[in-house]
Amino acid sequence: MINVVLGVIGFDCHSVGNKILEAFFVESGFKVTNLGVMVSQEEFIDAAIETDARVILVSSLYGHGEIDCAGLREKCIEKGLENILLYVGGNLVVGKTPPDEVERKFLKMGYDRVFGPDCELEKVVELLNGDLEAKKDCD
Amino acid sequence: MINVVLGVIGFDCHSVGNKILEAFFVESGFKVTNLGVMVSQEEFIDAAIETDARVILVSSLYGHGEIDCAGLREKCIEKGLENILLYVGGNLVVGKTPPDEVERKFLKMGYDRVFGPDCELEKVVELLNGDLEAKKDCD
Amino acid sequence: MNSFMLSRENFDKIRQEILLTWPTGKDLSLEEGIAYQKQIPPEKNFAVAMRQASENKETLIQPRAGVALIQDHIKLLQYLETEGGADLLPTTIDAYTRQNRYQEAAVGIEKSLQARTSLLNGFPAVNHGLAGCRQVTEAVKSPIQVRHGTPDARLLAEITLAGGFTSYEGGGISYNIPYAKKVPLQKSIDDWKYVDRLVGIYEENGVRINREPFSPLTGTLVPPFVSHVVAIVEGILALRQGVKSITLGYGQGGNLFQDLAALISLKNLAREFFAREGFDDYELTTVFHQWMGGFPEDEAKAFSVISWGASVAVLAGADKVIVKSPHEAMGIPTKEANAQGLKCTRQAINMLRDQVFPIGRKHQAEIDQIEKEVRCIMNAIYRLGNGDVEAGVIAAFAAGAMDVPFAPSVHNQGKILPMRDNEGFIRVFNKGNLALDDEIMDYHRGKLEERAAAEGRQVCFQMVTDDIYAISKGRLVGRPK
Amino acid sequence: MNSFMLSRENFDKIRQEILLTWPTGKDLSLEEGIAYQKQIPPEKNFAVAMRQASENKETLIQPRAGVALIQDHIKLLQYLETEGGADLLPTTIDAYTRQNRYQEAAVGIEKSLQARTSLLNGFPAVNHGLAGCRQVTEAVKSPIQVRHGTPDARLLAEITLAGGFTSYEGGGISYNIPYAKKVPLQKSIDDWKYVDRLVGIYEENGVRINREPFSPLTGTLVPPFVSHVVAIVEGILALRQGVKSITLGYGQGGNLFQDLAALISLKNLAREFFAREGFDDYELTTVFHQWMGGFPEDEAKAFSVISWGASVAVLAGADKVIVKSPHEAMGIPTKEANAQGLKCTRQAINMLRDQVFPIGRKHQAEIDQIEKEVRCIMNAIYRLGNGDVEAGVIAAFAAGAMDVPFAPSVHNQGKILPMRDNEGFIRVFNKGNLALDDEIMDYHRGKLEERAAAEGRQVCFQMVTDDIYAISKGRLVGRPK
Ligand code: B12
Ligand code: B12
Repeated sequence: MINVVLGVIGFDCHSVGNKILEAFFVESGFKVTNLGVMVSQEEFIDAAIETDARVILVSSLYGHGEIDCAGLREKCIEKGLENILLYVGGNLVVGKTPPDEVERKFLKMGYDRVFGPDCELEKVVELLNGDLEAKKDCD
Repeated sequence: MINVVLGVIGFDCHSVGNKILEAFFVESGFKVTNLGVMVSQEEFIDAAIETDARVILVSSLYGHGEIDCAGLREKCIEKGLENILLYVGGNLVVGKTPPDEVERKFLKMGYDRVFGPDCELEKVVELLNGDLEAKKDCD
Repeated sequence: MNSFMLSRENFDKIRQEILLTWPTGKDLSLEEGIAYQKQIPPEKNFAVAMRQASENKETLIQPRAGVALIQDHIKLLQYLETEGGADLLPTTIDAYTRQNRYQEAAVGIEKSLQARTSLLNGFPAVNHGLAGCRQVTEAVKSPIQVRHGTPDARLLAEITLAGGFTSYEGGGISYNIPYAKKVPLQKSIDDWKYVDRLVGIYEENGVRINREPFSPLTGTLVPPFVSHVVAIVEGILALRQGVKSITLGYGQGGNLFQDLAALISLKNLAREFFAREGFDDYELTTVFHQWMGGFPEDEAKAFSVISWGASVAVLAGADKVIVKSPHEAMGIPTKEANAQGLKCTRQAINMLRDQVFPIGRKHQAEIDQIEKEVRCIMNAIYRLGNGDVEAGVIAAFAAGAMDVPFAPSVHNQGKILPMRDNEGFIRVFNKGNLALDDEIMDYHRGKLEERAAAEGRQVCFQMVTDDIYAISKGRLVGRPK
Repeated sequence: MNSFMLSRENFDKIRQEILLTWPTGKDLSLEEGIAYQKQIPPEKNFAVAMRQASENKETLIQPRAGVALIQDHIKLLQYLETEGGADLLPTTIDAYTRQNRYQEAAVGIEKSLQARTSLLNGFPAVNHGLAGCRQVTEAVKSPIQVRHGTPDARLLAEITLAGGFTSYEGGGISYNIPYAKKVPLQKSIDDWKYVDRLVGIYEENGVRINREPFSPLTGTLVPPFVSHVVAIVEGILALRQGVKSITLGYGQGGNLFQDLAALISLKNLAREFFAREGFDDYELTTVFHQWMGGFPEDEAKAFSVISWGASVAVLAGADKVIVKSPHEAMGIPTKEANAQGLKCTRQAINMLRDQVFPIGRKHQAEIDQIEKEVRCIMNAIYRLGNGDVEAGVIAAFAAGAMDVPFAPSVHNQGKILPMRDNEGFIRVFNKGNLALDDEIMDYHRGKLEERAAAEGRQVCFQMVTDDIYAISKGRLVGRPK
């Protein structure tokens, strides 16, 4: 079973989507470590190391995503998580913004995939399985 | 008392605004000849000649204003109504259109003043009195 | 066959003349039209859709839409179907065609080609003819209806029904009084007999065409009993010609409780009078029109009016709702604005469809009131017609016993003055010669006095004007500033 | 002075510490704050506005809004006041400030200056300090309120009340359970005692500040009795500290009749329990929140949700409605989108304000049901607290006798699973340890079985998920596809 770490970053308290994501990823066959809301970058990384996770699923709903999410990739590398996938999703920036603009921003920060609040979870899991497969080949 | 001719041009059946305009202009001290809805250019001109009107108030609500209103100025001149004021108002063209664009079109057709459906009738009467005053000076 | 039915002989005689009034009529074959209709699948039949909506307690949504050119019209309808999610499609006919001015419509088509945009306020179906209509009806997946406002709609009916439309709006009263100035009522009623008979002939040949009288009339402060009387009379006239699928309507008045009462009473009353006329074999469904009077210009406010109309439609259990757009106050909507109206409506319907409105005692009283009013006018109609509803309704309009507010027709007395009461119910301020009894008028007057007292002014004509502007200025009751 | 009231001595002790937690607190003077508040004219006082709305049976409208920089925030509020026509203004506080992370807020201000746009999701009032707050409150004409979500809101309260805000949202439960993860309930309740006492001190010095517990909680399928219990308990806790102007709220559930029943029962219940606690000298008003759960992304659909919320607010007679924008699903609204939400709401309110909803027998039954549920939980709270509501509510949360669905706090059991019944009423599927008696649960279960039967599936967890997404996907009840 593949380990994933899930949580809502920063000082964000939006818990409803988090509970749904947990239920969905469990049902899709992943072993989910759900850190809940208000998770710091350090907590994400520690949990990923501890559980030997292949991907971190970061949520940010409340608008501070741009500030809170910056630097996670660098910190992962620092801590030796060179190969980990970083997925991020939610209402990532303040204000209604074209999705491709948001995507560009977060790809540049080092996230592998960027999702809006309207993403279909089935599709996410499909992409994730593909990405995990591709990573395997790299290993 | 100043005579005005009022009506809805073409094959337009919108009668509510017409009834309100009649009531308002009567109350504002004009002698109103209301031709009602579905009035042809000829009927407007005949009524204006008959009543020695100083202004024709043309309504068009249904969208065919561009077609129906064209040529009224020329016909007025033809029939010797060189000095008559032509006011037009309503939903003059098909589709939501910037008011200044509509105004330009109808000024070009020879109308003296062009009004949208949102016009304040008090203002219209004010403008009319001003225009009538100015015309007097020209006479 | 009942004694009121237009004979086939007369029908054929009229038909020959009518088809010659514009070149596109010349080669029409009724048999070919029926054969063509027979191969239209049931999921595209309007009558079937309405019946199913009623059975499944669904509220279908339908926009208004029509532009000058065939290809543009098709694109528009397809957009409303896919992007807008319309259940039912319209083809709104332009105002020249409505007045049988096909020559002017031809000019409009020409100018639209030049301007690369529609200069007509609808689709000139007669000019486009049978082939043009079939292009349209074949290009869409949903049932599609002709919506117009045509006192003499005989040629239009011949062409569009043979052209694959499966529903036809209008009637001899509702497409005359609000839409014409000088057409005698007897003339439009006779012409609509022809249309209804045409539908009857399709019916007898196995093709069910839906018919929908136009209930909102002038769309402006029409008390429920006024539009109900027109709907019921036109229903009877249609049934007499063999029509079987009838959709009666009501245009939103604005007060939730009056609107609920209106839609509930409409079905009861129609059944009552249809039975009185000896009819029991028909499919009766209902349509609710979102606010038909002046709209607010601001689009956010317009959305509010649209959503509220949708909410009432579904709470009242209408089988279909006719949808407005956020452009309503300004002009014929773009396809995008039209789709926005549909989406806003769909959301409201889906949020409310499961909610059951319990009809309490106060609601029932309002239903009873409307029923009383309608019976009062209908009785006058029967009296004036010596028992016949057709003769009676013509006499009633002539005498003002039946009267539509703010209508353009000279054959309507136009003495009735409606007005909102303190809760926004549309009542009668001045009955003119309306055949309403004193008890009813006392009730209305009492309600209006409540409002006058609340506003600290006398019941007066200014209130009527204020009420006409009210919704567009962002209220329901036109209070003094 | 009652026995629960925080003594002035303790208050002053806490105050000294609190003011030192960020430089802007250092020189605050309570006396100067009171003096400043005294010269604010009554038409800018929130408590006065709420009382008058209640007396005049008006429904006031208020947006949410807050950006990082003072000048931008002022422009935003002025726009909502003039263009949007808001009756009441907010200042929504950013999420760093809510967690007392003033350092992070400072970074957010810095980055916002660089980016020339707000990177914060609200106005960092503590960082901007007294002078910044006064700039804001002096720049607007309407009463203005602090809206946030802060478990420890003591410094924020000191600064903003001295800064001229006349209403303060929140409470020790409602700003903890949905907004925090690890803050113990006793801690947040204690910290809010300070806030309420601060308001009480202003009150005793002749300045009435309005207090509004945050009722929607997680905004997601919260049954009325759950939010009512929190509202009532926080009302009592506020009254104990000398607060006199209290606005209790309710977040739209979606079913018209449940929402009406909820708002009607809320006032009755609050009066009942306030009396039980010995309070009779207070001003009680109500607020209705337009749909607080996931919104549809499409703006036309969002308008429909907004309008529907406004309609219910006014039919239910709420004194104020909190307004959403068509951008809700996507991000913090632009000022234009925010104003659109206000206009849409205003139109609905004005169209419906004159309409009187008659409360029939079925409505009364739903009111009775909610009252029964609230009394059931409240009795458990009193029992667990040995008669004291504060101790009781903390114990009840610990035991799960009181439980909020989908909340992030570890001090909430989160075992309750709400679900919609067949008509869209929010019921309880899994009560966890909630102190609801069997009769109540049988009623809920029966209602849910009706839905299960209608959908041809068992009552199951999937229904909860479906219901969470429902409104955003354009329905009320999350039916299977
Ligand atoms: C009620 C109504 C109807 C009723 C009319 C009943 C009747 N007999 O009066 C019915 C349902 C029958 C109807 C029919 C049609 N209608 Co219509 N109707 C309306 C509606 C909703 C309100 C009109 C109204 O009564 N307003 C209240 C009065 C008081 O305001 P008013 O008419 O605007 O008049 C005021 C001002 O315009 C101004 N004014 C008017 N004329 C003049 C002239 C001067 C000189 C001045 C100074 C001022 C002035 O002062 C008036 C008084 O305040 C409008 C949209 C809206 N406004 O919300 C559409 C609207 C006018 N209709 C429209 C159309 C297209 C039609 C139809 C062709 C059907 C169709 N294709 O949809 C048919 C017309 C057929 C025909 N032969 O004319 C369109 C016109 C589109 C455009 N211009 O692009 C509109 C704008 C709706 C829309 N957005 O599509 N309609
Ligand atoms: C309910 C709600 C609240 C509740 C939350 C209760 C709770 N504890 O959960 C309350 C009222 C408390 C609240 C508070 C606030 N909220 Co709020 N809230 C919402 C709302 C209406 C719904 C959120 C929700 O539950 N949706 C349902 C769930 C199922 O969907 P979801 O959360 O989007 O999650 C899904 C997807 O995003 C996606 N997803 C999420 N993360 C990830 C990660 C990955 C890797 C993937 C693949 C997918 C994915 O999958 C999830 C499941 O389908 C949204 C707006 C909306 N969506 O309509 C605003 C919204 C998220 N809130 C917002 C804000 C700003 C706040 C506040 C800061 C207050 C404020 N300034 O207005 C505070 C937050 C304080 C804090 N410390 O965090 C903003 C964010 C603005 C922005 N990004 O520009 C929103 C968008 C509203 C708005 N338009 O202003 N909120």
